[in-house]
Amino acid sequence: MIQLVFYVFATVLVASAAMVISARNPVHSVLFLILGFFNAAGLFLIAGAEFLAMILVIVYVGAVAVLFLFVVMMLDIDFTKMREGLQRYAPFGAAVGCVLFAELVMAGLHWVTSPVTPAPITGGLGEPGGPMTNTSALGTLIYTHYILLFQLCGLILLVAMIGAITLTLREKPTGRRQIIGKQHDRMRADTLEMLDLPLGNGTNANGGFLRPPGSYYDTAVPGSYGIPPSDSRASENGEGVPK
Amino acid sequence: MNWILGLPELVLAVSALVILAAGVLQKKDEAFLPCAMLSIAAFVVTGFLVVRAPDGIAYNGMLVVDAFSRFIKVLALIGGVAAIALSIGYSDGRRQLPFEMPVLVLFSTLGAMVMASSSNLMTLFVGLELSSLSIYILCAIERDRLGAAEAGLKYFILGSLASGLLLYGMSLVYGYAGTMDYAPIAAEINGTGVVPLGLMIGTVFIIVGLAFKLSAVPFHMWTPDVYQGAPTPVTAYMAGAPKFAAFALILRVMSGPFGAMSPRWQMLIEVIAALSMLFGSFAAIPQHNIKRLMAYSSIGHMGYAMMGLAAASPAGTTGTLVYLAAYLVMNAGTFGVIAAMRRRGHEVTGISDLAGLGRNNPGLALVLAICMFSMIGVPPMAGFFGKFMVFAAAWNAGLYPLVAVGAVSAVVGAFYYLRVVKVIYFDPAAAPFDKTAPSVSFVSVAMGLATVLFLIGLGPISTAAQAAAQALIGQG
Amino acid sequence: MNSAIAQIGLGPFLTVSAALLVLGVFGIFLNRKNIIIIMMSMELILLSANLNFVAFSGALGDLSGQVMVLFTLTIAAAEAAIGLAILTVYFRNRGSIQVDDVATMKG
Amino acid sequence: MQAALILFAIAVLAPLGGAAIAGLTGRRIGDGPAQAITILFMGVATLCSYGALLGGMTAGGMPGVVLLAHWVDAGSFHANWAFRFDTLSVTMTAMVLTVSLLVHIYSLGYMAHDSMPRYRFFSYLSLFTFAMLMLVSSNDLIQLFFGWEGVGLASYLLIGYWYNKPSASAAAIKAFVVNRIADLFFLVGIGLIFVTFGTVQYDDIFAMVPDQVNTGYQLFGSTHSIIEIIATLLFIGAMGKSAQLFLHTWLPDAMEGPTPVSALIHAATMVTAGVFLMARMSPLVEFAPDTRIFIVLIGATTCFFAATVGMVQPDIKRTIAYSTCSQLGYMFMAIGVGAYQAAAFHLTTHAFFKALLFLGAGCVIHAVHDEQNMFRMGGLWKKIPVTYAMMWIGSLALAGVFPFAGYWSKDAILNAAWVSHSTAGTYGWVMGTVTAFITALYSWRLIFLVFHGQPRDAHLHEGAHESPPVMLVPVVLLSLGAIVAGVVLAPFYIGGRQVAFWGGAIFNAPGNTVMASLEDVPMLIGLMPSIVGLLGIGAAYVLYIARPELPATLASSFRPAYLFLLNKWYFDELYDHIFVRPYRAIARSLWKGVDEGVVEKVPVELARVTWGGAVAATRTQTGSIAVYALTMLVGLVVLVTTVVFFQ
Repeated sequence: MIQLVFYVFATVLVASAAMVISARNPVHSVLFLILGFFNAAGLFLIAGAEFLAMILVIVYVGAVAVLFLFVVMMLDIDFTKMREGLQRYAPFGAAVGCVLFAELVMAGLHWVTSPVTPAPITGGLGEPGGPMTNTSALGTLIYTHYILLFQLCGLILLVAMIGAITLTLREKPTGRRQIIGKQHDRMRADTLEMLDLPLGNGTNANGGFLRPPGSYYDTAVPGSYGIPPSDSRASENGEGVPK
Repeated sequence: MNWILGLPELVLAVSALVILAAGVLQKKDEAFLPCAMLSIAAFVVTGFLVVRAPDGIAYNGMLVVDAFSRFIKVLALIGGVAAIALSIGYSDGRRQLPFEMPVLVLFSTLGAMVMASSSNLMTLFVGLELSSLSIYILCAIERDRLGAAEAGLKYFILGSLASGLLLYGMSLVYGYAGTMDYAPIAAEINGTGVVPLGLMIGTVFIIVGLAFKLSAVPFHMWTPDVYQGAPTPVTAYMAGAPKFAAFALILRVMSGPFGAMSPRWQMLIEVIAALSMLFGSFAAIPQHNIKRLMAYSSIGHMGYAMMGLAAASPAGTTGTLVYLAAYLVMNAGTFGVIAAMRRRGHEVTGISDLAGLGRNNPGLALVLAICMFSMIGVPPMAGFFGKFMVFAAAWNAGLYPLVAVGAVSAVVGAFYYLRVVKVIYFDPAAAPFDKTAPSVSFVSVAMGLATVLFLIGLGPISTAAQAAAQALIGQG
Repeated sequence: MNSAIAQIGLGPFLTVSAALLVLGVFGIFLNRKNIIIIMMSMELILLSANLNFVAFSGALGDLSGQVMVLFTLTIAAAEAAIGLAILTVYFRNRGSIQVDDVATMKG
Repeated sequence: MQAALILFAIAVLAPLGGAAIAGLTGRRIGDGPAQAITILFMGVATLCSYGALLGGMTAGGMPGVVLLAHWVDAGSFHANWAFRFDTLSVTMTAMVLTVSLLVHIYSLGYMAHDSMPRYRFFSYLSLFTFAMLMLVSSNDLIQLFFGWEGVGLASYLLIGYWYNKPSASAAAIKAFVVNRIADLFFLVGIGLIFVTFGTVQYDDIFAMVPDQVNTGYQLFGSTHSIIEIIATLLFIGAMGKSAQLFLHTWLPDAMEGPTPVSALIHAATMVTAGVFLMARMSPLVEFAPDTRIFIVLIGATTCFFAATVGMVQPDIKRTIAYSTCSQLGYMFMAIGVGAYQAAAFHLTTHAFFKALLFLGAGCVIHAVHDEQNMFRMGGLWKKIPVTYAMMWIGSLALAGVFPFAGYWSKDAILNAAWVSHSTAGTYGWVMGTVTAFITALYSWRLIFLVFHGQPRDAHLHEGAHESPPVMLVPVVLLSLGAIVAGVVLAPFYIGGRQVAFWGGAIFNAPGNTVMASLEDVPMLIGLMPSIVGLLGIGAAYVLYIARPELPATLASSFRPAYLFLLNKWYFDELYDHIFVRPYRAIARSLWKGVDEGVVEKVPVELARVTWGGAVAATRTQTGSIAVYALTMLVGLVVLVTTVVFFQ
């Protein structure tokens, strides 16, 4: 019975994985990925990892896969124009991959428990002391035995957050955000300059008017009026241009 | 729980958090400099703590502190400091690196330190990921530049593939050895005598994952593109700390848990080292971009350093460590000069742009020439001692073909290093560079001096490296 | 040893994970469509490793494998976030996410 | 005596001073002052040498040694910087300096219109003189070799003085190379002497020679006397310097140099260095009877060979050059029969009359504007009577007509050959006598062709003019020497006062009675040189004055013989085939095959392969993520497979 369940899950998992990489539409790929994760969660359950099965569904299906979906939608790419087909060397690559698969299977079929396996880390799971669930055993372990790694994983998430913000968050310089303090700090001298102009020597030389120093046109963030013609291309010189 | 052993990491992590908070509270375009300065200070404090930290194993065998980890950590910290110092000069009026950059360097270095101290495959992986993820971001941190974005994307994809393979290998090792702690794995391999096939394959996967980080052939393909595209301080960083950490891991893993099967993997390392040396030497010849050149150069250097690993002897490990120390100083010196290559506020990276440097800026030219000669391995520069020690170790281990390959590639490699020297001194002069930022000058001059005067420090360095090697071999 | 694994045997688990691994690798270097597929392939590779961990954990009666999976899931999520962020940055600069276009630097 | 030694040292060193000043500052001070300085130094040196000669003769306490400095003290090897003061060296010094001074003065006129910087020429001349003096005044073989090579160098420089003339450069190189071949043997000989005797000092060697006579030396599987081997090696060295048969080819070509050079170096002094060496080493040569036979054979054959070739040469200088070669053969003949004194005597007289002939020829050439082909001259005697007279005197001396200088010395040599009563000696006498005839023949052929008959080239004839006094005076002075040197010096060199004169500078073994019995020859034999000389003159008169068409008839009727002589017995062609061409072939194959094919090609190919490898390596970096990932996968699979199947 349990074998049947296993093989169903396994078959669907592998099939959906194949669909992920072969589907024409990326949205379909994401959906197949979600299907695959569900089945993987099933396999986790069979292997006795209840908590992880739930996490897989919640974290992966709920967050990661949706994130993928979100990005696919956000980038708004015309997928019909995407190049189809496989790389030129696909047969060779496939052959190499098959060799790898064969070797892995060969190794996998010869698994034996090592005679000198060290004492397993169980976190109290299944110990006669008391009814310990998988979840609470994991919890016990990560907060005691693996506290260092747990903290480091926290840092990794922080780094991911920093990265996502730094890379993608754009403060639009033309955005009309009101900064109260700046308004209050404004002095007359900041905006107004009294000039003594001799008669007949007006501001014509300056296009008809004078801009006070430090005015908006000087302090604005470069590029906020579009890309200056000479600036940003130059920075790509010698490295961005394909040969 | 002996948490004091993790004090340097703890201090670094907390500093990173504090600096991050400080940076957020600053005005956006004024945040970088204080954050960078604070980061350097954090590095210095951490370095002090690293040196003072006692030996021992902490966190239930997750973290080990010994002479070896100390050596690698000091190298990684120096690399981090150099990278941040270069980034101070890198920012100019218009295109400013965000203040997150030093923070990410801090996190990445933290990951590298954790890797160096790992005594468990899980620690290894988490440290590696902390380090790598930070670098992925750092590569693309100049987000308005296509080159940087492409570099980040390439490094991310290939790096993730490598970590995936590494993780898969770890799972195999876990399954066949029943544990992920180094010491029990070693004990088990020693005890059974028969190594299961799955364990061997898992080891190979782990080697591949680490070789990717080392940019060893054939897992090197990302290196030139990423080095070229990433911002120069980030490239300088990538050529330093992560490489040391990856080397620390490969040394620790190969001499610790898998030390007993060294005859099985020795040949793999030999082949990888030979290919790396050859490829690094040959492919660098037609390059026009100095950062790309340095990428190939680093591929070659990793090959040389792996010679010591292939020797699988204490002398070889010592040689590799000394080589890494030498590589650190000469590499940082070179990148100092590259960071100074700016004309009218823009970075230039063509080798031909260096023309006339000997006349326009004799100091920088001298530093670059010194570093190039050191990379060739001309005595008494730093590179010579590293090369000498690994060659000697490989020779004593009987790896004559490897030594021959190394000699050939050293000769070929000399060509392109000397070409740089020729360009800076003998080619018709190009326009001079902008005024060099003090921090950049400081880094390049200090590293140039360190390269020249390596001989003076050779005693303590090799002593430390020997102690480190001893710690490593003793552990297995 | 976990009873279910005892009935099925470890071999099928490892075979499934090997298949996932190879499919993931195929996804990375065989497709010419877009980079998001590559990122999803990466998730497949990580999933295959996780499956291995879980299976071995069950077979060995050792929880450290499951702890590892827990961390791996965290890291994979972080990785996905960073990867998608970088992809977004790239898309803004290049206007394309086709695999073949990510080759302005070469040689 | 002390004064004589000091004067001797000054005489030897002064030319070096002149050469150095003229050579180093000549460009700044100009040609005139440089010439004046060299002549001044030469004059001082000449006077000093006469002073030294006089002092030495009167004191009678020869020999002496002037020790200047210790040079090399390495282990058992000692070489000092010292001058040997004995009759041989002093007379040689005086002779060399006399001729050299006259040539210097002559060159003032001869080189006056040369376009090349003249200070260089005079500096070389003085340098040569110094080297020659080092050679003759040496007290050990090392210093002798130093001078030996020095004269070779100066000779090279002077032959190639007109270095923009390809033939002159080639001749200079030829002279140098041929001499180097001989010098190699000489050097080996010196080495063997050091090995055998443990010293290179003359006195020490000579003292030990009698002890080593019976020492054997294994060579090519047979045992020879070590003395024989050493003597042969030294003689081969001498052959090169003195242009003896087989190593003579450079001397005629050396005539490409300016005529004063030919007079000084290639007639009077340097070429006699070989004779001097043999005379100097007489205590050793005396104990090598087989070598002496060899010397006689070579000397006599050279003597005859050169004379026959000289008979048909059209070039005035080459004719005299072959004459020199021939006369050197006489000298070696004398050495071979043990009459070293006679050799030295002929050396001295020959210096006078041969320098006279060369300088006279120089005057002729000067008169006809650098034309050297005798067949374009003719009837010049009215135009240049003084030169004409001088050439007569020189030729008479050369032909050995009584009482000119050549008579006494040549007579002595032929007598010595006769009285040696050996097969080789007889051969030498026959050859020498025949040669005496030929000598007279070609000498008067020269005179008749140049000075008599109808002018063959009207233009040349019109422009001919007598040389300036600065050239004629040295010639006249030399002519005096050519007239009286024989009769004046004969008593000292070979006559009754020879024992006192030589003072042991030349050694004759106890059994060697040649010098003593020199006069014990039949009347006819003693008169033979003069008789055949007069016959030769007569024959020349018949051939070139009375029946001028006869030479051409003879040449055409004996064409092979004529060509044989005209082509100098085909020695140059022979060498070209035996040595030069194979050598060139080997060199060419080394150049094309080894150098270009291997030494050059290997680095070039390596560089090409390297570049190709570099380009191929960079081509793998396609920039494509997929390719990169594939590469990683392939690497992984290869590694895994390796582990799986080859563990």
